[in-house]
Amino acid sequence: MKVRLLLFAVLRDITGKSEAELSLADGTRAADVWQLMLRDYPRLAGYSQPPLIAVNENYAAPDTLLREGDELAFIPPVAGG
Amino acid sequence: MKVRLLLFAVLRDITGKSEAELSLADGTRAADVWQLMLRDYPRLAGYSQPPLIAVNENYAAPDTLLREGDELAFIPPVAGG
Amino acid sequence: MSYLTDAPIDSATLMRSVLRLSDGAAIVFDGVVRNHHDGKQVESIFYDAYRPMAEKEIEKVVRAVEREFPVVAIAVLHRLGELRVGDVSISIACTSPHRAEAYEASRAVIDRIKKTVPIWKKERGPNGEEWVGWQT
Amino acid sequence: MSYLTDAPIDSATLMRSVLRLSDGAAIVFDGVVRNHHDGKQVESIFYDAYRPMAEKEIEKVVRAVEREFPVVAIAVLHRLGELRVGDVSISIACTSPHRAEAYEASRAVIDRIKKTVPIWKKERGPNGEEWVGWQT
Repeated sequence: MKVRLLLFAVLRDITGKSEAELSLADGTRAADVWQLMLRDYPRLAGYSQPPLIAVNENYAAPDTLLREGDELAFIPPVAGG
Repeated sequence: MKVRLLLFAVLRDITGKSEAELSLADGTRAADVWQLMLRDYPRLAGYSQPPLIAVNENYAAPDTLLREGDELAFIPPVAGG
Repeated sequence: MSYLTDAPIDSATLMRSVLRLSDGAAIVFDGVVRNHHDGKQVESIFYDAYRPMAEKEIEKVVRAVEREFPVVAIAVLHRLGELRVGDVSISIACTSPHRAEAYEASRAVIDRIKKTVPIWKKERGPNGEEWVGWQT
Repeated sequence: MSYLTDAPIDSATLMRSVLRLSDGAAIVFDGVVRNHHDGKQVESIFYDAYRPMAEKEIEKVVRAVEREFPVVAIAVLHRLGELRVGDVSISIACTSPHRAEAYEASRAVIDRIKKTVPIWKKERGPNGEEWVGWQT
């Protein structure tokens, strides 16, 4: 299945991309994608905590099952205001 | 001695004056002037509490002795803001 | 600087007058003439003051709150005269590096001004007018 | 209406957009870019956001606080992009017949926005730049 990954802020700086289309096996969960990120960008392992996860513009649990066409985003600690 | 009396808000409306020069006996205290006001304007007796008192632009105790040239004002409950 | 004015209040300018480069938070409290009070309809309010004493009493409040919250800068402007519904009667700007102290200071300033500053208001509505706060 | 903007924020206009004839108090909180953070000098801040989600999350905060303080009307505008020291990054206007609820609502809105809304900032200073809040 195809999933659209959005990258913001520090994640965009580290990956050099603002989005990516991922081809994932059925049954992939949101947190599994973070493991792929850690493999591709070892620098990310240095951060003290994994980012929160959003699926289709809503916060979602790490074990959320992804579906075809989902929009996935990792949310590092926010700093608005 | 001469004392200048300032009248604001409801007191100005009731007395029809914004200020008055009073000729007072030595030894007159601020609260004594309020008694003179009650005598001259009986309507004032209807209010639930006597006003606060200011002498020379500062809050003062009712028993403050007045002196020549003082500026006296009665301060009904304030309603600024 | 005077704390009293007869002209409309520009709250944004008041805030900018105290904002420092080190400030990250600005709280502006605007008191506004509303169309009701104690169940009665209000059309306008006339604000009267013992001006020199009111200036001094506002100054005392500002200085006292600045002593309690030394990181906060405070500006106050109270309008006098005839105001209509929607007009700003008082504006209080508190700026601070962080927001907590600015909120605290803002509430302290307005709470104390309402208690001690010799300013009075006469409310005007469809059924006449009345000085607020002193009951017969 | 959008809660996000790329243009300078006019807090007074924001406040007027929610002020009703029955309101006697208006609290405007402005978050301002300050020249320091965690002991470091700051010259500018770049704000990034997951825009559609940030809109939804701000909306959730506003609706939740309005439910808790039904007499309060709330407007929020967050600026994105490159801001300099002194620029307003967020403005929150809360209006109410009386001031207590407006102060409470104002603090609740900013506290919650800072926790949940997907907006990030990169601080720039004389010694480089850094995304705030995620430590290596």
